[in-house]
Amino acid sequence: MADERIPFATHAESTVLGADEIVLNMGPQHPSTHGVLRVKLRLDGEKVIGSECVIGYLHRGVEKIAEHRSYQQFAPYVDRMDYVAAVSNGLGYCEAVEKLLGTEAPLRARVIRVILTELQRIASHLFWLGTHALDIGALTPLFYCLREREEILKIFEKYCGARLTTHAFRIGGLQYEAYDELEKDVERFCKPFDKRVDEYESLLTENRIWVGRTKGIGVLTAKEAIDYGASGPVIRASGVKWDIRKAMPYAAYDLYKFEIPTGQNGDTYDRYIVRLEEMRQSRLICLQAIENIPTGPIMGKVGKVLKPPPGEVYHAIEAPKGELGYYIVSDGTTQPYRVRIRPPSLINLEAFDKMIRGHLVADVVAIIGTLDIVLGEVDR
Amino acid sequence: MANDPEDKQPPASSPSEPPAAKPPAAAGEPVAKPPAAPVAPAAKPPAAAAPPKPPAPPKEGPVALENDLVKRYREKFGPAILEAWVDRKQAILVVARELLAEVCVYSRDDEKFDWLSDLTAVDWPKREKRFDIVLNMYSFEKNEKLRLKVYAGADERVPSVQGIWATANWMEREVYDMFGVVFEGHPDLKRILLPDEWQGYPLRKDYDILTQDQAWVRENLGIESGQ
Amino acid sequence: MLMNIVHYLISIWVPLVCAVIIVAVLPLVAGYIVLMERKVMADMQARLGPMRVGPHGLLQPIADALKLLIKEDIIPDEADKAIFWVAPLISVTAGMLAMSALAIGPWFQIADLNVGLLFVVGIGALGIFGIVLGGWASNSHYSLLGALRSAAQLVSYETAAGMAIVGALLLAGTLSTREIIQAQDDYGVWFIFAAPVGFFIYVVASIAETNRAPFDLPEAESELVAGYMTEYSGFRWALYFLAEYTNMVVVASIATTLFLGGWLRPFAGMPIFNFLDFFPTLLMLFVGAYCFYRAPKQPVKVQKMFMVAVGLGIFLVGAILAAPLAPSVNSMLPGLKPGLHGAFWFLLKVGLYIYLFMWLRFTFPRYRFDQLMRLGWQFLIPLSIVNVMGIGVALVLHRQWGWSHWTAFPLTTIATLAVAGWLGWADDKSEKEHPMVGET
Amino acid sequence: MMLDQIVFYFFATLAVISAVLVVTRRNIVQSAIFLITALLATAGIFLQLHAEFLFIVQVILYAGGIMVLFVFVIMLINLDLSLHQVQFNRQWWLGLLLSLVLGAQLTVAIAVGRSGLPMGEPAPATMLEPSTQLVGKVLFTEYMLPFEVASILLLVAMIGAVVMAKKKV
Repeated sequence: MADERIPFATHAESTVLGADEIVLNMGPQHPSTHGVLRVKLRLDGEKVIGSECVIGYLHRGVEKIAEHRSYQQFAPYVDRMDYVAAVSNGLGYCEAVEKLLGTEAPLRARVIRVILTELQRIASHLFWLGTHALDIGALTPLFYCLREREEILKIFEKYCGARLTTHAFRIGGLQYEAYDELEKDVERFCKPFDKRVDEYESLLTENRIWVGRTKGIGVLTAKEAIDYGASGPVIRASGVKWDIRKAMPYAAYDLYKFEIPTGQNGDTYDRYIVRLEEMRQSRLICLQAIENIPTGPIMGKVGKVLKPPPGEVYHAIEAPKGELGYYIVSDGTTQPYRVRIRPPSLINLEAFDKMIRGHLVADVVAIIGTLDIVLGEVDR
Repeated sequence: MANDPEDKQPPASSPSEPPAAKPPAAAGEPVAKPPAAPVAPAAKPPAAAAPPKPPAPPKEGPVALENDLVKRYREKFGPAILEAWVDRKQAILVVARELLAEVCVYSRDDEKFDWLSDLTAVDWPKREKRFDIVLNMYSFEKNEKLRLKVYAGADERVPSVQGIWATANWMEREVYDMFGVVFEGHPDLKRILLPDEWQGYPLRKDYDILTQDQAWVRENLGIESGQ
Repeated sequence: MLMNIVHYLISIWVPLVCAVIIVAVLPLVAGYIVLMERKVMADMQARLGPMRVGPHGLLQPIADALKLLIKEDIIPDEADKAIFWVAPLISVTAGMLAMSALAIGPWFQIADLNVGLLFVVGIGALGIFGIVLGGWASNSHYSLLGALRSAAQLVSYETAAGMAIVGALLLAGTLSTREIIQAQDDYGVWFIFAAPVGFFIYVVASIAETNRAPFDLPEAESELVAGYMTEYSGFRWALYFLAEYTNMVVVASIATTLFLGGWLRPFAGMPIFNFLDFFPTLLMLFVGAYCFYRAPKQPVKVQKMFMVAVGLGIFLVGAILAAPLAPSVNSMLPGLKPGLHGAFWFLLKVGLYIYLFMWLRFTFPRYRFDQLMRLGWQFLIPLSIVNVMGIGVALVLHRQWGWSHWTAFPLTTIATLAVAGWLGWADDKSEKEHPMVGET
Repeated sequence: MMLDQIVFYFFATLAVISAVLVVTRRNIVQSAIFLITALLATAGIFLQLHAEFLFIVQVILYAGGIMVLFVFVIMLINLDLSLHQVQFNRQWWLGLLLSLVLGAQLTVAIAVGRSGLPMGEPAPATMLEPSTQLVGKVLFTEYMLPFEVASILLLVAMIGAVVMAKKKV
């Protein structure tokens, strides 16, 4: 009998229960990481002690490609970053280059841009609500949300032929004139949409289990949110009343009245309420916009070959996920010298490690859902 | 619009001098460009059309952004503020590399720029101090934006601002990953997007778009990367 | 001579035949419950559900079963092969064994055990081993976590379910299933009205016990991928699935026997409600007619014929159910009516109970594990104990002090509900003071 | 009667074999399973004697309660460590000797005492009437005191366990 008696194994880090600390690998292939995010969770039993996010699985080197494409050629790449909200990516990029050129799109183009971007915000929030509720176990909201989102994608398809990566805008204005029944379609979608959001609320907001699973989970105070550079619904849920559409209006946002919903204690429940309210506000903007879409040209005086004078610009817009910024440096040639894209999902994800400390594994999934990250944008 | 050769040169031609020439507004235009720019003439926006003059003599750009913000910075830091100019209505301050941390602390506490929106880098291989480290920050109170720039050589270490804004942590890791700029005092400076053992820094201008770390690809993915 | 042969036959063969029927029919029933669940889920989510295999997806369960049989059966290499093989078997046998003491109709019962209900609950508890050993044997983090969670959940909710059953047994006074239903017949009122709190606790505890709906933590898809079932595939996985649905049927039958009056027709005692006897045949006729209405709409000719066949089959069942109503037949075979109608009513109630399971599954998100345990230990178990005491007091009031039914039981129910309210409030307050979750 | 004989011997051998296997298995989880089968086999014998209440108590108590605890604990503590450590120490021959002595004493006691022991004629199995009500009545009438003492003892044990666990967490 091999008498190999080994000393009692040394524990890496003996925890409260004395049992070994488990490192749970929520791998890149996991039903609820909204894409290829890998999280190494250090668990003590069920409680999370620490975590480390490993990203980069979807890194396509968009910024390197930008340096070898002309300004117009790079526009479609921008849609592939946050593939759930392609229209607002395009808006950000086109406006940044227009600022670089020192021109501005005509009013009619700017109004149509606002309509399509707000519809895209509603679609992105619907997609978020569906998958977030699915992660926490409610199976039904997903199908209601996707039913509404389908209407919006139909409008995009009628307008520019594509549903997801739309490349709807051009630098200097719009490529396509608004098709005739655009107003009617948008109105047909927006009119009943308020009642639809009430439907989701009736399913979830007062639901004891939903409140139990989201209240007090993943708390981010206002100070921490600012320190971690969170933006969009994440920072507004923590109580910071800041929205780029109001603070530094771009496109035609200054023409419309809408509120900025904010939460109090920055937990998963507040972020849920803020995003629901944002959907209602976007609906109001759309309704105001389609009342009078001004007539006039849809394309500014921008030549075929764009050679912006050397210099740099940083232009940020309020994407559904947060502040989406473009820092473009031009050296006077037709190709941008450097394009840096500020990804709201990646920056919001930085607060993830602090938010999940002390929570259980089930909450980690809820917190990933509430940050509303899209890995295409995180990895670029 | 002939491809103005001189236009091509300025960034390369003034390695020694700080690239003051690069800022187009060097044409001495008045700072406040009319906000609703008149419909620019065909393809030739007036403001920045004038080909930039040969490198402007004085150290900070001729459009000395002399509003009170810059004055306060000058009193506080004096020579450390190398330049200040406006580009497309956005204020830009160039700061000495060594004092970046102090300037940032000052900006956050006194100037209320409490929200660092972005930290990135631009590679100018021809220049002696090769990298621009660019910090875009925003003040909720004053609803204002400011851009701090630092010039860093290829192997110079830039002080990390991770202590001032926690958000800089991953952004600095990305700049290190893409450019190879080492940030002094960063808790765990390692690659964020590329695999840890990857050789080479992709966003440098001398890293051609087709090159790949052949060794890593062959070893980990086991394929001859048939580029 | 003839009688003792018949006696002998009944004593030996009838249970055997019933057992064979149960073991054979249960997988089919489980399959069709799965189909019903998917159709109901689809209906609640504004979509159609399986429509492709057979008309309206009626052949879907057969297709699923076939697929699972053919699918490759992978055993993880370091897994403990013997236990890996045995675990699903334990679960399924526990589920099917528990069916033996239950009476589908007055005729259809395998063994009228004296300890009937206790036997069912006890054997049901053995199902835990199947899950726990399965999680352990597949030798992976996820399965282990899932197995531990489900073990803790089952053990704690069994207590609550047990006490809820005790509450109803106090009223019945016996453990044998047949006598319980007889007691409800004598009382004239189902135990759900006498012990509603008991029924509510039993519903919640039974959902938790079969790992379903808001309590389906062990195989919570999003966190632990598939809990203890992660490493299972093919037929072995199907066994676990069969065990879950068998447990669901068992739990539904216990609830029907105990609280919903087993095979008794609603308002069994009152003659004025005798028209309810026609309900089974009417229901069958209606469903048959619907099948015929849908038949021509089927795309493929074969599906049309299949739909017609299904319609005819349902009409046949309707006719059989109508038979005992005819006076002539009734006189010849007196036992026919309770047997057939009893079975129909029992299965109808079981079906409605399972529909309640499904309904909850599609509307509620999932509980977190610590919330689930807190609900179990701090709310359900104390409440069920108080409920037992309440019913005890009601019985004493009724039997010793002569209070009538209508005063004793409602009074104690209200008292129990008051305690429930207080417990819920205390539970919320304690949760606020020191939440389970937060900075460690 | 033949059927009874077969069923009895089946359960008896099953119980003995699994009891032996419990001790000899190297993998602790397998030995736990064999312990469960041994308990269920004895429960089977109770059932065969129409002692239904005893049967179900045995199943619920031992198999459903205590063994679940065993399996639960087996899972929690990290097992692959104990596998490396040597299971069998060298005094196994002393154990064998002792068990033989014990066996010898038992056989002698039975052989000698057979006449003296007041063993009555075993009651035929079919004659026993259902025992649940009987057990219930007796438990709460004649044996009231021991029942109360036992329940208090269990209560004390439970509270003790909770107190000890509280300190840990």
